[in-house]
Amino acid sequence: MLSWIVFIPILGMALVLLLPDSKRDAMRWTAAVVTGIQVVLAGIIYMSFDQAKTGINNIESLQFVEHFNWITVDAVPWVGKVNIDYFLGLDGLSILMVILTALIAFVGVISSWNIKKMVKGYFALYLLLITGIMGVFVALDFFLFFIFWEVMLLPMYFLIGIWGGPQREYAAIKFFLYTFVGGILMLLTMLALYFSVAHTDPVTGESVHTFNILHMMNPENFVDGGLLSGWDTTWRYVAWMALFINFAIKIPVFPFHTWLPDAHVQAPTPISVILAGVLLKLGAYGLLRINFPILPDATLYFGYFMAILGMISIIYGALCAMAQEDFKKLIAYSSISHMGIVILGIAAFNTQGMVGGVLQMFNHGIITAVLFLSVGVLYDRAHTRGLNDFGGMANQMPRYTGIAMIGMFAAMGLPGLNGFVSELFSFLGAFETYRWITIISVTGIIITAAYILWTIQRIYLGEVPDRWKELKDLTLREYISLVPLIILIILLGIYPSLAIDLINSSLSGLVELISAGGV
Amino acid sequence: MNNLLITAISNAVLLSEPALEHFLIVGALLFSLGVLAVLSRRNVIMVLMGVELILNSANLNIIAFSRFTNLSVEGHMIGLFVIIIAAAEAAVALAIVLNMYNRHKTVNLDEINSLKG
Amino acid sequence: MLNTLENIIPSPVIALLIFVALPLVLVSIYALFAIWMERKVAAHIQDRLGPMRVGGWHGWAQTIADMLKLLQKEDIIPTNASRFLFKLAPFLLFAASYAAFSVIPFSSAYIGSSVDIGVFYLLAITSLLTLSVLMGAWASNNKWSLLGGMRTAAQMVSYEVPTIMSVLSVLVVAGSLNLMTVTEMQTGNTTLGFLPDWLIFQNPFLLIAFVIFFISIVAESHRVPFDLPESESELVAGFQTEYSGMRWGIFMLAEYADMLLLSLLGSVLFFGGWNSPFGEFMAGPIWGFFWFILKGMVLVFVMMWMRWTLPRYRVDQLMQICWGFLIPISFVNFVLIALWEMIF
Amino acid sequence: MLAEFGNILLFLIVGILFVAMSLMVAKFLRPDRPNAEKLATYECGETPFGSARVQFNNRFYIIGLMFLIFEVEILLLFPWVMVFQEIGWYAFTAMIIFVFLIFIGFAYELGKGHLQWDLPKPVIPTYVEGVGVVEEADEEEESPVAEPIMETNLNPKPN
Amino acid sequence: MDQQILHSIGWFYPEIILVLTLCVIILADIIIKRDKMIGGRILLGGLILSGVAILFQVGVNESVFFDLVAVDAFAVFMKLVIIVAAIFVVLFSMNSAELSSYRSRIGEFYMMLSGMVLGMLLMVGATNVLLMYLAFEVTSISSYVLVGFTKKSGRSSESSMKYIIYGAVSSGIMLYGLTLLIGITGATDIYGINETLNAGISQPTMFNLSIAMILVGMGFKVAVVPFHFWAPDIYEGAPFSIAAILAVASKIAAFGLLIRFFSVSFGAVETAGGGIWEMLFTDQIPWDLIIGIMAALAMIVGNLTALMQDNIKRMLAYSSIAHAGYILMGVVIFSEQGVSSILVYLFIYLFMNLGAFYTAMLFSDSVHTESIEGYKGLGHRAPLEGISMTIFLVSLTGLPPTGGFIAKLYIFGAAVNAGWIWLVAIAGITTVISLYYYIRVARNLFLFKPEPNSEKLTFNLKSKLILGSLLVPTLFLGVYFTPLIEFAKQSITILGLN
Repeated sequence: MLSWIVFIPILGMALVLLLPDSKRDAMRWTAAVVTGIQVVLAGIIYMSFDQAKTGINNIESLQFVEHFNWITVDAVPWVGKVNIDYFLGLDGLSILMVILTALIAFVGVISSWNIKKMVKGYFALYLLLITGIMGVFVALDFFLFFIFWEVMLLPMYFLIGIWGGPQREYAAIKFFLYTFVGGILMLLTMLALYFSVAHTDPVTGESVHTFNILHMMNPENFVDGGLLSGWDTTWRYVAWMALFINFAIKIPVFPFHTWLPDAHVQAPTPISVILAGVLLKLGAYGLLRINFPILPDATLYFGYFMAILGMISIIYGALCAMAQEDFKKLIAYSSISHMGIVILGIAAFNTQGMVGGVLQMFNHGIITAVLFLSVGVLYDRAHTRGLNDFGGMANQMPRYTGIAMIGMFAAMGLPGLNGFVSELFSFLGAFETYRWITIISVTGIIITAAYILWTIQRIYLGEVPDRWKELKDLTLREYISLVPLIILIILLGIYPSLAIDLINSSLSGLVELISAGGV
Repeated sequence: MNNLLITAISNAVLLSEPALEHFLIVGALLFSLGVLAVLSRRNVIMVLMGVELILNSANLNIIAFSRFTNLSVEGHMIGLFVIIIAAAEAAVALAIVLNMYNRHKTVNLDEINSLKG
Repeated sequence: MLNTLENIIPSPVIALLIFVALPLVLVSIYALFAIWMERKVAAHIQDRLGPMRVGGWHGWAQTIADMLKLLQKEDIIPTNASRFLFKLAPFLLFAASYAAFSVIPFSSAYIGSSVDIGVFYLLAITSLLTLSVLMGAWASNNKWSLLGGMRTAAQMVSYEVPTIMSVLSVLVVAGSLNLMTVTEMQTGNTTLGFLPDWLIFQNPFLLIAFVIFFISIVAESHRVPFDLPESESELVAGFQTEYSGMRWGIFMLAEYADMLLLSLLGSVLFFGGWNSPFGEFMAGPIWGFFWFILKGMVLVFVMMWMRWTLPRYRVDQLMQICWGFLIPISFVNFVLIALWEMIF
Repeated sequence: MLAEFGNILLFLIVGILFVAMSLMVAKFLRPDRPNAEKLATYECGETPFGSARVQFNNRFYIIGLMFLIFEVEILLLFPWVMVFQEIGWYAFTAMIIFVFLIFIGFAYELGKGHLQWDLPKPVIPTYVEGVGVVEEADEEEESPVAEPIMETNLNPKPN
Repeated sequence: MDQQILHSIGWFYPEIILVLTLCVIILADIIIKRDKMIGGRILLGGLILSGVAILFQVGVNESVFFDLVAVDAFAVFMKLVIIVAAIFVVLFSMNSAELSSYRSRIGEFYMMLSGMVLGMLLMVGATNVLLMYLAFEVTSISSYVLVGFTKKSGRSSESSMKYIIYGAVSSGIMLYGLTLLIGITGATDIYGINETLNAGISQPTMFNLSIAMILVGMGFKVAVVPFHFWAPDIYEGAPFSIAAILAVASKIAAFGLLIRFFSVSFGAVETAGGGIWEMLFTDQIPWDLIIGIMAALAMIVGNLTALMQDNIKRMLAYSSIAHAGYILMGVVIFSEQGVSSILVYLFIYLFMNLGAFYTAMLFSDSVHTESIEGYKGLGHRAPLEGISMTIFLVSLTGLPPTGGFIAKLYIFGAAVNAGWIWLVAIAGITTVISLYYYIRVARNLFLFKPEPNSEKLTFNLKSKLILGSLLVPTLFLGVYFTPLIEFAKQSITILGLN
């Protein structure tokens, strides 16, 4: 099941590559069908998902597991066997992300319908990208995780670099370099972990170094004398930091965020959607999947640090967003702000905060997709994104405005929409652990409200400038991409348990695991 | 008797029978001179002569070792091959220098600098 | 020989010096004689008489007179010449040429230095001749000289290859680099029952080797028909153009010494050195010396003979003979001789 | 053994001494009255021009290089000659292989004509309508050696 | 003795075949006048035959010709890699436009090439100092000529002259060091050297001096800082195919020589756990640290300088210097793990670097420029080649799922496990730097529009096949590499490392 959902885009890619250059529609339809299948598969997974199972570090309670040896080398006993598994699995941590990815990928395909330039290359790279993302969310072997992680880089580079805006090269290489730095850090930490962890095979009884993330979570598996063995050692802190930087770049957290506005602004709309909707979640997901359970001691040690970074991101992102003239850049900075909430939430180390954080990841993915799509709608028609260039769109394009406003309000955290629930949970959880930091952070919400309302006022209210009199309202294709997301926003706002129930037990398990790190 | 003469001459020159050290010292001197030539000369031919000096110093070393230590005939063998290699290298080097002269009309290393970066 | 000398002469050092200077006497006398002989041979071949006045019988003292003349001639070093190299060249030339004599066994009792690497040494030191000729030529700073020098160098190095290959062919049979040993091997009178036991008769391919050897040494000592380096008609004596007086005399001397040296080498390698052609008859150190010099002189005579018989080759023909003809044949011949040795 | 080498040294010394002595004797006997004309470089009576250190045909270098290769090969044959009779067929085979390899290289040189002393090609003047007589240079072929680099044409040519 | 010789010849077929190939090429070149490329085809056949002969040596452990040459798993691995590289280079050269104007003497090219390959085969098998030096020089001298093969170009002649001067000096220095080592130990085969050294080093100063000098020579051949300065000039001047073989096969052979020499000569018999460097710590000179610094410098200098290059050959030259640094990390560790990761790296490096050179050659031949700036928009004009080049460069960077990632993973892993964290950190940082200049090429290929009236570039089927046979291993080794790792591990058991 998971293999299918991961690799079906690769099949689609092969199909797209085999099609002759002229059959552009066939390529689009292939991509749409492939991602559609993914959505269906995600739906099936959602249906058959057992909410009670914890997952995280317990192989029995993981679901949809696919586990077999991929690469085994046992010729010479230098460091035991080399063991790389093909290990996919799903638990509460990843289920939401998988669903989100499937959904956003589909929406992305729909909104890339009007891509004209090199359609074949575009969809091939797009599908490759989706494989990478989906793979990261379900991989439970660190090696596999890393491979999927890096697979995303190149397609993203070209997608921004070829189909992007005027400054696309700069943005693309910046994105590439930032993430690659993180990748190298992760690679080194991964190697250090690999040589520190040895799993005793229950059948043969021999001790084998392993990339299996679940084995890494068990403190007993750390071998004597390994670089990362022990508890609260400097090397463990260094390793945690290296991993954190990698993930923080992806999230992005305050000092590592500078690639984001460039990449967002330059990327074509569907890619922005993918970038903000899914790619950013990879960072937070990685923290939860790798940093927290494998290095719980270091995680606790750096708790305040994370919370403070989260706080800075929230406020700094919001303030920056307020200062933007460019609609897309504004959303980009708002993403930083919202992802700050995620960091703050998961840094709380209690179930409430964690649930808030993970839910915020999902919600933000949907909200920000809506926002980027609405920018795209505007940009497609007006070919500008300047906030001051518009006005009175509510009169000119009322349906569009309605949908966009729902997204805006959700981003603002209006009760009844999904953003409110996750933010509330995050702040509640964080408040227990870091009182003052949370209090300061909450001011970020006010700033958010300020810039969003100001944006609404600048774009949708007021008089319609003459030159925009010709603008048409939404097309069918745009409806198809926007409406499902809007429905989700409202649905989760009203009935958040749909999502919370999925993740609750897993996150409780994770919290327990981390609390053990304090011992 | 003429051994006497040889001894007298060698006494006058070296004050002792030549021993391993003397050969090694000469070898080291030759080597240094060779390196010096390579580093300081700008004429290709001179540099190549420096290279020959280096090779010959190594040769002297190995022959001396083979005379004074238990290295026996292997040292001589190496010496022979080094001569051959040196000759082959010189042959190729001269051909290349010739070709280079045809292209650049100079054998001065400082003036040959079209490749840079 | 040395012991005898030491017995006669009180000081061992002087005895040694005399010992090593003996070939010098031979070389000087030979040179004087050979120059005279060359003139006579030339004259007689051309149906003339040659020098007849100085001395008496057939003008035998002519060369001595020439030498005295040379001694009195002004020594000119051109302004443009590189003085040091210009002066060094004759020294090097003659010293190298003379030092090569040290390994030639003049008789069973006399060999200057019986080192085990005799032939190797000889071939090595004669390479200095090329160097010194080129040195003199370059130092003269004269176009003719340089051209002649370059030709000499090219010719000498080219023909050195067949020379050495034919020498090596002999050594395959002889199995020693010491010329004394090589000569001693040829003592006796057994080949085919009647021929002297000289190497040239021991192996049919050695005859070919000798032909190659002879052609090559004629070229090595740049004599007609291979005398391009100093071809007087085009190059005004080639590398010697700027030399005059005794310096030139030294060049001449060295050239004749070279000729003798190579002839003697040929006689050692192919004709039994100091061995008598008649087995035990007329053998012994003194007779040995006689036979040895005789054999050498015969070869020298043949060279002179050729000089006045054959025309000069062109430079391309000269090179073609060497590279296209002598060298391949000498290699094949070398292999065949080795094969013959293996089988018989 | 060393003494035998000493003898060789003495031979060298005697040779040098002989030259020195004869030059010395000549020095006492000969006149010494140089003048500018006498000291000038001899060029068949003409006033000498230019430097004599001219460049030469590449041929000479090629010959030199070839000689180097062959000398080196011969150098390897010398030790072989000494032990050939003791070792027997194995040594013979080894030599055959060795000589064969060298010979193949040599055959290549011969076959490609790299050892041909190139003769000057006569330039045949042709008449071209409207232009007159032109001396048409041959099409530049790729010479087996690098192009001749003669500044002064001193290529030794047959008469 | 005859018995021993005959026995040895039995394990010497690959080399013998190459020598015969050389002879046949020479004869064919004289006899067959019409078909100029016959030499290339003969060499190709000879290389394949030789490769087959090597395959017969798998699993053998013999020391032939009186301990002159070892035929063991390590040598077999290295030889195979070299032969594969050589086959590709011959194919390149047959497709190269650069060389086509030298048709009349292309036979010499293949003669020299076969000589070079012979030298490299001997290099990785040699266990005698004399043969090591001889093989080293055979390789070098052939490559000097090959670099200057396109002699009508001023660049080529200049580079070959620089190469021969640098090469001769460094090999001379190495020879001097070798003579010192021989003198100290009184043995010429590396087993004997090891034996003597194990009994105690009598002359530590001279010993260290000799090691330093030997490192100069080997460092030159693998082009590692500070002996790297020749590489860019020489690669730029040389034809693409020769630059490729210098960057790949010659480097591989030099590493083979280095590994065998160090591991056998300085392997401590008594202190089986001590590793190679144990013995070398005389007078407290930390040779592993010195080599580590060399490696680090190579990575830093190579990658940083590559950033500034516009000529694709120079860029690849600096990148290969950087890669020499990465590989040298394995030498620093010199454990079984380190050396086996070197082998893995070399094997993968073979395909990806050859691929990079090949695609660069194709582009340069068709647009007549070696400037990276001149590659703008070429990806649109030749999509297959452009994508391939991107993949090769990405693989050189070390991104999954390409082979380059596996190579880096193993070598980094070995270094991490051995505790060389600072070295790995530098390696990691420089890898990021390297991304920038590799991706710059991809950027020029794809992120620019081609000139409006430019046509599509077409390449013949043969060149596409060559490309494919380089591309497939590069990608395949990125996802499935078990056999390679196994092979590499088995290959180094013979060295007795731990």
